[in-house]
Amino acid sequence: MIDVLLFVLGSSLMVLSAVLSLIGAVGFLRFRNFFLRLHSATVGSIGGGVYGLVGLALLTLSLDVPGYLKYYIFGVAIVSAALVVFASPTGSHILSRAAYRSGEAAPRPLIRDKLKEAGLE
Amino acid sequence: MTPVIILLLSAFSAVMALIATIKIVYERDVLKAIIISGVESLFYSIILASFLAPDLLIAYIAVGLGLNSAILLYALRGGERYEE
Amino acid sequence: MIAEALFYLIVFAVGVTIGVSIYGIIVRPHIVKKLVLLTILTDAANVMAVLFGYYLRAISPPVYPGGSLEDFAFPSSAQLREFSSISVDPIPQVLIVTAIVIGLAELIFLSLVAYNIGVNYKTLMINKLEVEEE
Amino acid sequence: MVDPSLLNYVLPVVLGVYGLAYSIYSIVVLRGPTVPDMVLALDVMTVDLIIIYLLIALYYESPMLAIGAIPLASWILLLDFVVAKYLLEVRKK
Repeated sequence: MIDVLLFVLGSSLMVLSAVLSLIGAVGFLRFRNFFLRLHSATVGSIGGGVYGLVGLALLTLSLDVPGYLKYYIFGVAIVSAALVVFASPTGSHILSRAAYRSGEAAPRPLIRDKLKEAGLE
Repeated sequence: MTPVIILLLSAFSAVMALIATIKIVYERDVLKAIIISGVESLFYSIILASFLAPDLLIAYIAVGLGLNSAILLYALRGGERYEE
Repeated sequence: MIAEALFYLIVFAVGVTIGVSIYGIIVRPHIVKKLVLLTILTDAANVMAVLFGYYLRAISPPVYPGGSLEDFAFPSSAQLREFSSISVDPIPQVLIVTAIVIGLAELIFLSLVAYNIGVNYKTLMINKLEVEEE
Repeated sequence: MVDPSLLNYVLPVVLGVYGLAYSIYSIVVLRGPTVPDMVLALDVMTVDLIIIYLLIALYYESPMLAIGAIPLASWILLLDFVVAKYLLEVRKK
């Protein structure tokens, strides 16, 4: 009984995560600025990656396959999800800080720059 | 028999790797060329995964994605960035 | 039918990539771009060697499956022959594992040479390098 | 225990949608106007590629193909760090 529940939960998480990944990809095409594209990158990496990895782990745990295949893929998916949760926001933060300070990507529709007023540029 | 959808994905990866190589040859900014070479290693790693080479995949990911880009950026730090 | 057509498309694309990267190494003047195209040439040659050892009927990597002791640890000759009919050829993969590491060492040496050229001569373009006459 | 043949209804749909997202990200990486855009799209593309590896390993039912996901997940941070350091150092010079 619990296996059917795990299978349904895992497959619905995977379909939700695939749709979120597609939404993030379309957002990369439609936004016009680097600092706006950071939002769709968050949707694509956390919503499209971590939810899918957790769903894949739950789905694999409920199958009727040999144990070394099942637990191997379960462990790899959980460890990868933990690494992505740690690494992806850190990388985005480092990259946006460097892009602002080096003037590589300027925030184009800019009304008031409080970082420059505070002398933190 | 190999499933058709995996062959379709790897054929797309091979064609995109060809397009990326042509773009690298005619790109003036060398920093962009280094980043596109990182993408190219991602395309080749999906070909290796779908053609059943797991031991090669581990060595190629550790070398091709991370270390090559870091070493080439260290070499670029000595001179100019744009190519005339 | 469609699987064979896709396989030949992949072989053709990787072969054209090798040709384009050799053209780029000869033509472009920047040293770091020459190094980038050299790594692409190495990778494409490795993938081409993997494609040579692949069969379309294969469904298993060339690793004999482990598991329970009495079934898999001491396989008989018939079991090994049956396994080799569904797996790919392991010889090109064994050769390429050494080729990747040798390529990394070669790239480290060449990039150190390029860094020292850029620091001493203030440029990385080959057509602007000038040796001072004594 | 659930019958593994039920996977034939789930896996092609999920793999097709992830492949579509992967192709859109690769177009963004090749076209993107500035350098940080390309690096950001490369990060998200790496996260998608981890799931595609695990789905391929589940297709072939071979656990050896799944081990490539862990080095790929731990190298996400490196390219961001190196490119950011290069940009800040060139500005200071």
